[in-house]
Amino acid sequence: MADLSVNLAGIKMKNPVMSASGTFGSGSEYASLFDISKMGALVTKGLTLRPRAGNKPPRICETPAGLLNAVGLQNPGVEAFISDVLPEMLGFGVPVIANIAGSTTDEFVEMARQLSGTGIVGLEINISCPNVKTGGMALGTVPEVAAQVVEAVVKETDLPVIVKLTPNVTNIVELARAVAGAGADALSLINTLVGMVIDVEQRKPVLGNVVGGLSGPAIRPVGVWAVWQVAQAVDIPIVGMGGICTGQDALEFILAGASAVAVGSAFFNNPMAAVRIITELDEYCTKHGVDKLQDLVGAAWKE
Amino acid sequence: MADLSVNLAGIKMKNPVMSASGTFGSGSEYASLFDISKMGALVTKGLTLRPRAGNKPPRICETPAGLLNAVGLQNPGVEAFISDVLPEMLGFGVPVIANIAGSTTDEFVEMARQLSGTGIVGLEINISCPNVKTGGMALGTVPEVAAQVVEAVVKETDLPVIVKLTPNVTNIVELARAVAGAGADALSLINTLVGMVIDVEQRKPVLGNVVGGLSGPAIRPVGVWAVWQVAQAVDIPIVGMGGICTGQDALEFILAGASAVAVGSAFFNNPMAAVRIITELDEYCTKHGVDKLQDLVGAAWKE
Amino acid sequence: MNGPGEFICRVSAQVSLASDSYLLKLEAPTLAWTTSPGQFAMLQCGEGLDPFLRRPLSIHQVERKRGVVYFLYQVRGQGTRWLAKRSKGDMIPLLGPLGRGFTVNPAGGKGLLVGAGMGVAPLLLLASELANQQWEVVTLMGAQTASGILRPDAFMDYGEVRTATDDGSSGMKGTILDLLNKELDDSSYDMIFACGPLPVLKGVQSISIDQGIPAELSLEERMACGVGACLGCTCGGADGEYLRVCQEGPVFKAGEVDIDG
Amino acid sequence: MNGPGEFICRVSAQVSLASDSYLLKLEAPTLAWTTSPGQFAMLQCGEGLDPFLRRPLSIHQVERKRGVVYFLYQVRGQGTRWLAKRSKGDMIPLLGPLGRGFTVNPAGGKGLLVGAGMGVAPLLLLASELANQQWEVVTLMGAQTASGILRPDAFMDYGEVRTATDDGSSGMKGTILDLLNKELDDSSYDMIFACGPLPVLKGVQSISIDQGIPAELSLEERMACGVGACLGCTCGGADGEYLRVCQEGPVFKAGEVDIDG
Ligand SMILES: Cc1cc2nc3c(=O)[nH]c(=O)nc-3n(C[C@H](O)[C@H](O)[C@H](O)COP(=O)(O)OP(=O)(O)OC[C@H]3O[C@@H](n4cnc5c(N)ncnc54)[C@H](O)[C@@H]3O)c2cc1C
Ligand SMILES: Cc1cc2nc3c(=O)[nH]c(=O)nc-3n(C[C@H](O)[C@H](O)[C@H](O)COP(=O)(O)OP(=O)(O)OC[C@H]3O[C@@H](n4cnc5c(N)ncnc54)[C@H](O)[C@@H]3O)c2cc1C
Ligand SMILES: Cc1cc2nc3c(=O)[nH]c(=O)nc-3n(C[C@H](O)[C@H](O)[C@H](O)COP(=O)(O)O)c2cc1C
Ligand SMILES: Cc1cc2nc3c(=O)[nH]c(=O)nc-3n(C[C@H](O)[C@H](O)[C@H](O)COP(=O)(O)O)c2cc1C
Ligand code: FES
Ligand code: FES
Repeated sequence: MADLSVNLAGIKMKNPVMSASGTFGSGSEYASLFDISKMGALVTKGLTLRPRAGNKPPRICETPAGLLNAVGLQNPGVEAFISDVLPEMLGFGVPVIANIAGSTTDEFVEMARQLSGTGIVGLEINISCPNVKTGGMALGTVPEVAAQVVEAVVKETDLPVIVKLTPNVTNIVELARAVAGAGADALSLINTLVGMVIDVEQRKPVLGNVVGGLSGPAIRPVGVWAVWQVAQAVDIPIVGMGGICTGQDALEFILAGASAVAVGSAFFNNPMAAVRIITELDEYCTKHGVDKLQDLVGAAWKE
Repeated sequence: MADLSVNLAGIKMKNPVMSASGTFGSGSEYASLFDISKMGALVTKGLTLRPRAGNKPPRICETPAGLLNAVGLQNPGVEAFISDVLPEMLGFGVPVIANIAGSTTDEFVEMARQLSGTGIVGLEINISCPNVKTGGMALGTVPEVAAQVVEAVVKETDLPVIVKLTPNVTNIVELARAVAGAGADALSLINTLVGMVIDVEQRKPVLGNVVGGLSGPAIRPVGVWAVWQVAQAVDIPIVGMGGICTGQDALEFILAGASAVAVGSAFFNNPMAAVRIITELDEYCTKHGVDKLQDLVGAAWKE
Repeated sequence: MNGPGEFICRVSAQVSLASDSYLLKLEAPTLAWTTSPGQFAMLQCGEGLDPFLRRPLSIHQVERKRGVVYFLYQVRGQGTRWLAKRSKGDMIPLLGPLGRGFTVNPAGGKGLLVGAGMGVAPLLLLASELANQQWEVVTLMGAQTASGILRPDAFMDYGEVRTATDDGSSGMKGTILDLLNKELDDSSYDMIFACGPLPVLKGVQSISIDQGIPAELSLEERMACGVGACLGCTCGGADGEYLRVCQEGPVFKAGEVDIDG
Repeated sequence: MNGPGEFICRVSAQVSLASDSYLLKLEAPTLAWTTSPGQFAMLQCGEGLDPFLRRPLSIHQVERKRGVVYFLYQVRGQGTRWLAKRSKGDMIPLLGPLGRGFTVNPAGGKGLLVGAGMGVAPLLLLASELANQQWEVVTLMGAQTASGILRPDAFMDYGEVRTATDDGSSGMKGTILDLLNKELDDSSYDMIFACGPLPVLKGVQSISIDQGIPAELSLEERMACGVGACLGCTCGGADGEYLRVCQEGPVFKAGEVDIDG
């Protein structure tokens, strides 16, 4: 058994495989399928300050090798989350990271405040959700705006702050540099691409929300490219994601420069995806004589 | 047989199905498979002022429901193209549009000059190629720069000028408005997304060029979304593309606001794709009592 | 209930019925033992990554001792087209049992099953369970034409079967809602169990409310995870909050949901 | 040559050989009549859009009168894994014949075939055509171990077969280049025809140049269109320009290409 562990900006994980926000519920939905404590870390669904009903259905639409979703951040609000959902998540004995999606800087700061001391070990700042009208991606496309949000949150909290970026920008490196400069402890790359599907019989968009976020293997090359570029430009660790289904997919992100990876859409194709990935990472290390998986981070450009 | 014809900024086509630049050679490569004169129009491989050798191999990498390419604009140069390749393209009796990729405004202007009076019926200005170091996407991400290139070309030529945009930007609508304002007669949406794949055994990028352009069905939702947004913001016609494989796929783009569509990567999955699409567009019209396909342009948002 | 499991199931047989519909028999002993009527499974319907999502199909029938589960489905698109090509010996990954099924009150009663088109799929296992619990069962089946009335003979094992078709080629000429209204004029029932297209469910919902007969409705929505984790499959709840069809449903009490809302 | 055609071919048989390799027999009468040795076809290896690209496979053998074409291939990844699961009656879309094959001089001569591993695939049809044109044929086959020597018996129909394996389990212990050098020490040939991994082709190339024996080499590269339209499959040409493996190749004269250059 190779050493798969990683210390992600102070968050200690036994392996680099996390759940991607919004795809894994509280973990208990999958608890009858595999031992959730095998995961490196859990990331919550995107939380907002007040409860959100979410977008009107249909919210899901399959696409070639992927899917669009327009859930629209349905969640009970951070307070109800802390009292009703967090305890069962903490029960798995795995680090839990809260994904927070404010519509203003103040909301981000307030959520950061409420979440500290709850057992949460890190915050993932979601300034990249394509499915909401205020906040979301709007805060994550202009470097100065993004930096300002991050700076305010970092000032408020002692928790490691991971900033999740959108790939729907001309220059993701510039954004990454801006938020790293503002004090981010780590980055998550990538959130979904914006896309839509039209029902040609109805002659209207399939999704109730018209547009949605494209995820799954279809976008994997975009994710690997984002990590490859950003890892060479900033000094903070990266959580790579976008269509990771196998150990090989995870390795692409790690070799591109990600210290950890998140599994999202893959659960829908194969609910055992995370277990498969962890096993295959270990097999790869054993086969290639790699003692410590972290030695491979960025290896595709470092040598 | 429904009326599939379209007049695209003065280019008269018997149906809206064009070849996408760089995927269909001169057309003669497919001439033993189907009657090329059935196509609405042919678009050339990206042309440069001087001959270009292209990028080092491997240039192709399959991805889930798509592929990356990094051909790097290999072409004989516009002069040799006009003397050696164009005659056989014109021989099919179908409108031929030249895709030109200058690395400076002057190069674009010079190519526009050389191509006028050759039988070419339109120019597709490629300011969106992700696979070259100068010109290409660099000219197509900043609205003012793009507008300046377009303005110069429009001034030089009497041919309809179609501007091909990249989806790798924060705001494609802004770009579209800028080039429309600069006198573009039509737009092509979308060129490829930037992406990469890493070979985990070699621990290095698969493509000789490191990055490539992602095309095929994987990116279709991104293309439909680009057309949907831009069609509602500008008054010039749009050629839609990105993963179109079937009549239904083409209809998604048309309903989103495209007057014509281009078929690219689909030829690799099914060399008869264009024929299939034309047949299925006709069948759809007949089945739904649509007399003129152009009546459906933008129908998903117009009603 | 211990939660769903992931199983790679061997096809033991598949037969094509009328109207592009198929009856698929899988070796799935654990699923056969743990499922209850109205629950469903997510079946992987392809070999590569396209199609990417699994397809939800209702558990149609089980033979617990033989460890087999049946699915009854119609070919609609890419996934079901692939599924229809499988034959004996092929392996199909599947996640289940999923969701909240029908309520089978052990006290017995008189139950009316309403299955419109492919809506009969989850009702056969229900009929058998109801019969087990000493319920009296009547099944109403509706379709456009006789060939769309699926497996009426199988339902006859558990009680009377009446049919309605648009063209009158089987049973009453008319819709299944016409048949339902007529049936309720003639007899009284303790409970209605319905599955089918939204207009039919909406009709059953208002009949249930108007006549004060409790009803349970099985809904459909596009799904990604199938286990309640992604919030992708919601429908409108009666109190304005969204409900997950895969978790709070697919079977809802008539008063719980805002159909087409 | 009239250019390639698109055919949907019925599998008439498939058999698994040693070393994860398969022999696939397709009904493809037009292809059987129009192809020449060294050409290939692009086979669609999946049902959905993943895998998206077709797979290039050499025409291994044809039976013109029966209208069948054989492919000999090894399972490497997703596409060939899918292909290996096909059986009699399945349909496979295919584009071919493609590319420029081997030169078979009708004047006859003495030809040496060099097939390393799966590199023997295009050589069987070549051996048969050479024999037809009164060539004397000797085939050298190389592999790591005896089980990797594919169909030596079939090659014996057209002339002598000699083998080399890394472990000596079949024929000479050593590489196919060792065997080639030995063979050229012993006899003289008019032409070498080679297919296999790049290091082998590079070796054959320098032997060809050193000893002044003309050679033709069959190359591989990742392909998208297969017909010369996409410029995706290039290799370095001797004069610095890129050549399309699918169009100027896959068979090149030894002097035309810059291998691994
Ligand atoms: C809980 C539940 C139980 C079901 N039970 C049955 C059954 O027993 N028999 C049967 O024939 N059908 C059943 N359906 C409908 C069945 O899931 C769809 O017909 C099937 O998913 C279509 O897949 P496709 O690939 O053939 O079609 P496509 O149109 O290609 O599918 C594209 C996408 O849309 C989804 N989709 C399409 N139609 C539906 C639908 N009606 N409901 C949900 N998702 C849909 C698919 O799952 C897929 O993600 C059930 C649906 C649900 C939600
Ligand atoms: C002209 C030509 C003739 C060939 N003839 C034969 C033959 O007769 N028998 C045989 O076993 N193999 C042959 N090959 C190699 C064969 O094409 C690959 O083994 C096959 O494409 C692998 O596909 P996969 O899906 O199993 O592997 P994957 O690794 O999953 O394929 C991923 C992608 O890479 C491409 N690829 C992978 N390996 C190769 C390769 N070696 N050459 C070209 N593309 C590759 C695939 O086509 C696909 O696009 C030939 C290749 C060429 C170019
Ligand atoms: C159904 C669904 C819901 C999602 N919800 C969120 C969310 O609440 N917050 C967030 O930051 N990302 C969310 N995402 C994005 C994922 O976390 C991830 O960044 C993206 O899907 C790419 O990874 P994947 O291809 O592995 O799914 C969601 C994705 C999906 C598919
Ligand atoms: C192999 C290949 C070569 C291409 N070359 C060019 C080019 O020279 N000029 C250009 O504007 N676009 C080029 N493109 C982009 C296509 O024209 C098209 O915009 C893109 O592939 C999306 O469409 P598709 O998914 O249908 O292929 C190329 C695409 C491919 C796959
Ligand atoms: S399908 Fe994911 S919550 Fe229902
Ligand atoms: S594969 Fe397209 S040019 Fe060779």
